Amino acid sequence: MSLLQVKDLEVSFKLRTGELHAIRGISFDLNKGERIGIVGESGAGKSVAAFSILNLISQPGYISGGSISYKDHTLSTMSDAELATIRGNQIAMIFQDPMMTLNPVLTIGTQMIETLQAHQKMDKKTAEKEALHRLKQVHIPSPEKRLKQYPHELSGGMKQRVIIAIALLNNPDIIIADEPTTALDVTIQAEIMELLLELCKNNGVSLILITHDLGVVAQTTEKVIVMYAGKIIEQGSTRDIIDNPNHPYTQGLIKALPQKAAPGEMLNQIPGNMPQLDAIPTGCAFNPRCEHTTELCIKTEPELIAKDNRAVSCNLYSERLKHDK
Amino acid sequence: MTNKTKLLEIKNLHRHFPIKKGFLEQITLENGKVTRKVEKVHAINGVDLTINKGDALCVVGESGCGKSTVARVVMNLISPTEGEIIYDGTRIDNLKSKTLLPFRKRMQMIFQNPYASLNPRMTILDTLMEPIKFHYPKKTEQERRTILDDTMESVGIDPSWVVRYPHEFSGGQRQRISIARALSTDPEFIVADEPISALDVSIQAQVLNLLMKAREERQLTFLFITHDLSVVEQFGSHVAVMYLGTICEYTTTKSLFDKPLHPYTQALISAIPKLEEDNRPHVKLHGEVPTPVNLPTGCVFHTRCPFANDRCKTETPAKQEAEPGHFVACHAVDEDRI
Amino acid sequence: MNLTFSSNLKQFRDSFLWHSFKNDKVAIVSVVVFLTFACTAILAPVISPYDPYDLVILDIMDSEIPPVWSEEGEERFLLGTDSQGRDMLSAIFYGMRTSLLIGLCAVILQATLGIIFGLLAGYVGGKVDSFLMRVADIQLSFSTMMVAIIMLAIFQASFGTERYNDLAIFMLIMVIGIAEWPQYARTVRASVLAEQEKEYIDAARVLGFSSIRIMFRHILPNTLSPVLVISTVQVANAIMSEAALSFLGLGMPVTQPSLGSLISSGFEFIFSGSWWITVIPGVVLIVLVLVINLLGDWLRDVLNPKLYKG
Amino acid sequence: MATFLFRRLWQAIVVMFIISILSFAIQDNLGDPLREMVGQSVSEAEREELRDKMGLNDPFLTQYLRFAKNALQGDLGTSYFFKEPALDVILKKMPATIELVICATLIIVFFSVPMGVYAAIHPRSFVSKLIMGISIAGISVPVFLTAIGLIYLFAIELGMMPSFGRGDTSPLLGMWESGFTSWDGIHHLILPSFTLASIMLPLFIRLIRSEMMDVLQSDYIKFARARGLKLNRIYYLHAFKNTMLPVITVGGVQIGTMVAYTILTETIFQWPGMGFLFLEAVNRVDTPLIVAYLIIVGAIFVVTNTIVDLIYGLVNPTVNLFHSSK
Repeated sequence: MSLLQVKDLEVSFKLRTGELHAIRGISFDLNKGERIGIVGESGAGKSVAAFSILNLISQPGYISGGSISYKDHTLSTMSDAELATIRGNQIAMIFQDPMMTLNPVLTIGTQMIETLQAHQKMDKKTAEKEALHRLKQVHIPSPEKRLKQYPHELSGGMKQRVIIAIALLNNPDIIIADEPTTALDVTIQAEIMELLLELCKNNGVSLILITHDLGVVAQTTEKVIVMYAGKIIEQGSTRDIIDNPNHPYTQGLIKALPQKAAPGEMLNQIPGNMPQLDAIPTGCAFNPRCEHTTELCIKTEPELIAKDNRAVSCNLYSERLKHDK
Repeated sequence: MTNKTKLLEIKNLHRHFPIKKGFLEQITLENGKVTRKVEKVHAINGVDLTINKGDALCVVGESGCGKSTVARVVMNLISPTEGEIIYDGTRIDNLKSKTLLPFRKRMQMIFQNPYASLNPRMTILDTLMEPIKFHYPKKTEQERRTILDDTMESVGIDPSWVVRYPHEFSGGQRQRISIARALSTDPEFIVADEPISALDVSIQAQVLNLLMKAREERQLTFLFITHDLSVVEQFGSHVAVMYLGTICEYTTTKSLFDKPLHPYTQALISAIPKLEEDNRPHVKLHGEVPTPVNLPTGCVFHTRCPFANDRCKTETPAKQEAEPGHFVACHAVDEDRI
Repeated sequence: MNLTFSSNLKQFRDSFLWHSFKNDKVAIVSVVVFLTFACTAILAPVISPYDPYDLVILDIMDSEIPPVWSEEGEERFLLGTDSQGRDMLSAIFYGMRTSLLIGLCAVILQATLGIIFGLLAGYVGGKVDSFLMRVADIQLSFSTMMVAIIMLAIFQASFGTERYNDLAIFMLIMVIGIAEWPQYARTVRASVLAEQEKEYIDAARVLGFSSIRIMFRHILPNTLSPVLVISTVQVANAIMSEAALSFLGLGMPVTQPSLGSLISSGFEFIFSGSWWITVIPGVVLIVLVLVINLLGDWLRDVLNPKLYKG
Repeated sequence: MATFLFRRLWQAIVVMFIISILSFAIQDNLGDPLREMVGQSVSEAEREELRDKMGLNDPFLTQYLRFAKNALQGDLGTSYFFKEPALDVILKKMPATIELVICATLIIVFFSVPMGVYAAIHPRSFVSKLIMGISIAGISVPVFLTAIGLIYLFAIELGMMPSFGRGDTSPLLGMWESGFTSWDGIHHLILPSFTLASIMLPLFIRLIRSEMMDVLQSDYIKFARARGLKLNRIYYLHAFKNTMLPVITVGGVQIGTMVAYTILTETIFQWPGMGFLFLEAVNRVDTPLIVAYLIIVGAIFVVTNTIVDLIYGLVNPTVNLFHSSK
């Protein structure tokens, strides 16, 4: 029984001008100590997926279908108060921009101690000791001084380390990291990703990493989900998907990376741009931009077909499968 | 290298920004004495660069290294505290706006954030026609219209877009419009300040190809500012790596990636998350990037450099030509300690 | 050029603005009430039964007659008469006309001064900015009411009350206009500083456009929505300030009553029976100001970028 | 801290200098001091000679310097009407106004904070809609109508409250004539302070509500929820402390408006304070009293702004008041 099961999850936004479906049915599992990456471009719905696990979607979004279960709780139906016992305790989150995540008028110490005391009976003294231990674990220089400092006195990289320490405070089973290093410089990003990887491995914590950077996913995760316009279009082990992707969109994404092109040559680009949530094309959402589009692609929406623990949702692929059989 | 004519020269450029503007805010009462402490952000501390006609110089560095400030000084948006900007033989950083006008036509700029580089209250037609009308006063309405159509066609803008407003377009489409605006005055030199950092991967490829096509078709010279080294390998002919307002390495793109000399450049290259199995030794930097307010003494990189010794802490390394056309400012390279 | 005009019209028709207006009952009611008030004010001379400013026809015998629905009420004076026998209904129509006139003109004066100073302070910055903002801060800390009272006191003292009375309307517009320009200046300056950070202004500079052109063609149009939002609130505040000043005897004279002076003229009678002289114009004033404030709130929600992303 | 105070002192000097120039300019060309002091019968020649003796014909600057020198020693000229030093006249009346302002501020803080916070946390609830309804009505009702309404209801109909005057006061710590000391004094204070508060109360309810709603959308509040903190802690510590920052700054500026409205409130309630005095001085063109009032009100603003900035500096850690050397 895997640790976390997301089944046919749907998330929509109730707007004055009608309903927008940000996520149109996604399913994936997460086992103990496993690291899974969710990749996709902006507007694909990857962040919404991350926030929906702990039901933290900002208004007017809500879970409109499917279920999320963690151990024996079904998170998608739990009330906010019940969920509060799991948030920050068994499942912790790391946000994208460290500059905005910490409360500017409270010290680092207060924000760490309150996270401990929210879930464990602990007096201030022991909580402080535990906070110091975690700060050392994330290699923060002179941790005692940090507890008394305010967020504006720390650099971006340092703040993200504090946030990782906060995520670890209650020994979570799962950490959901929503683009944890996008707002940081590349050298700081390398250090933070390495730290996150090392901590997850040592403490047996499973990680859900949301990012648009294929390189980060390649270095950090074991499984990967590629999302496009609110649906999963490809899923499988990271190495397989990166070395030989099946879905034309994943292939296009990888080929478009400068790393993959000869210096000075034109990059092979994917034409067109991401569909707006209120104007998702019929059939396969990628058909306007795909060079293999056929009549079938425009008419029918492809199924996610699993084969030797990989899955892809593309009409051409499923046709080819039927022929091979 | 020799027959190339110099288009842009940046000589000994310094640029500092006072933190607290008002006289009042600068006064502090320390140990009984009224002292006026003027804290400054040392954005650029001595930069020398030349760009030859037809080249594409990439200036690479992390946030706070001063690369965008260099772009803004070159484009005369801010004036240098010290040093000169020479364009095609004439010094342009101290001209009055009238005498500067002809240069404005020849030098143009592309910006980073597509959602803020277009005036939200103007239609695409006005946004593109305004520079054409301004720089081609003598041309008739019809001639101007053809310039507009050619520019739009060259960046792949659909004529039906002209009536609409910026908020109706995606990031990639807006960046195309902002490139069209820059090309509408038929410039010879373009400064691109991180033109694709705010875009998605698939759109980045489209815009980068667009810039490369424009560079070939119009023999443009580029000053390309970015923090993404993989883009440099694709676009730039020459590269300058900046750290805290100084240039630590300058060479052609090929030799930078073949044999990076400066430890910071090595760290930058090794920090790019590669798709393949990455078993290269990861050059680990330690400590945090110091603030550009009180710069470290000697070599500004010594606080994070794994090879720093006493000499690095006290003496600022001068720029030397370690190999033909490959300049680097580092004692360790000089003493072959790396 | 008509290409863009028709697209503007279409753009407006299905725009977020029109859409949210249609479904917001409060906004519709407020606009309807405001328009009726505005029409009555404009048509005051036509529709009001008497001319309240004509002192000849005032008959002291008709003073303090209650509104028609109470026993001693008379057909002739639907809403009764004031202490000098002036018909309340016509006095209120004319009063509303004066109050609206002062409110709108004062706001136009405030806006022009405020926008120019705000634009200058925001765009030029440096010494100009700190000087203008210092003056604005001092004036704000003194508050508009205090500045208005002091200036009116000086005018009244140096001109003497008779001369002052026939200049009253002009004086009030000047005073409320000058007392409140800092509100506009600070709003415009804030949005100019915000717009200046955006790259389309750098693009305009790089294209060689002159500062004047950038200020008025590029920056100003983008500062209009916050200006529009505070304009409604400022009209409401201006009408209230005028009423308060008239109440203190520094505003409109009793012969040419605005709503405020009507209310103040009825103040001493309120507890001795003829309550309507103060209460009826008071209610009219409150409804007028309330309607404008409601419109201001609706406009702020619609134009507020945060909510706009919806 | 020393730097902060030093800077404030410097700004205070500049502000007081500007106010003194303005007030002197008013005094110079407003009304003729002689007309008040000397009867009609005195001939023009004598008047001219007296003017010379009093130095009224000196150039503007010297007259101003003399005025400033006297002002520094507390001599702001003598009131025509009271024939006493203007400063003393005002200082005698100051306690009444200050107490009124203090009570009004307490009422504002006591009501606007809970109502604004509640309306922000439960925007859809009926009570919040009621609060917002009352507050938008509140800012549309001019203060004198509120006063008339309150007097009519509480004083006339219910007869519970005195409708004017200040009740008996007794000296509190020496020269401060305070109304707090007796029930009658407080009884008289209730209606005027509620009227004075009624101007700002709706403004602050709306301000606190909109600031709090902004804060509740921010990332650090979402992160607080993601850490499973109790809702009350999120609302009343995390969100509340950030909400208060802009409210304190606006509060500082609004104190000016409150002092201005004391003029109106005191006129309606016949409250023997500075505001009422100022209005009478304006009607009587008692220039020295007007000028003295301006200078004292200017001083009050400088002091209150300093206090407000100090409080802001204490609450907002990013403003380092104490120049802790890093």
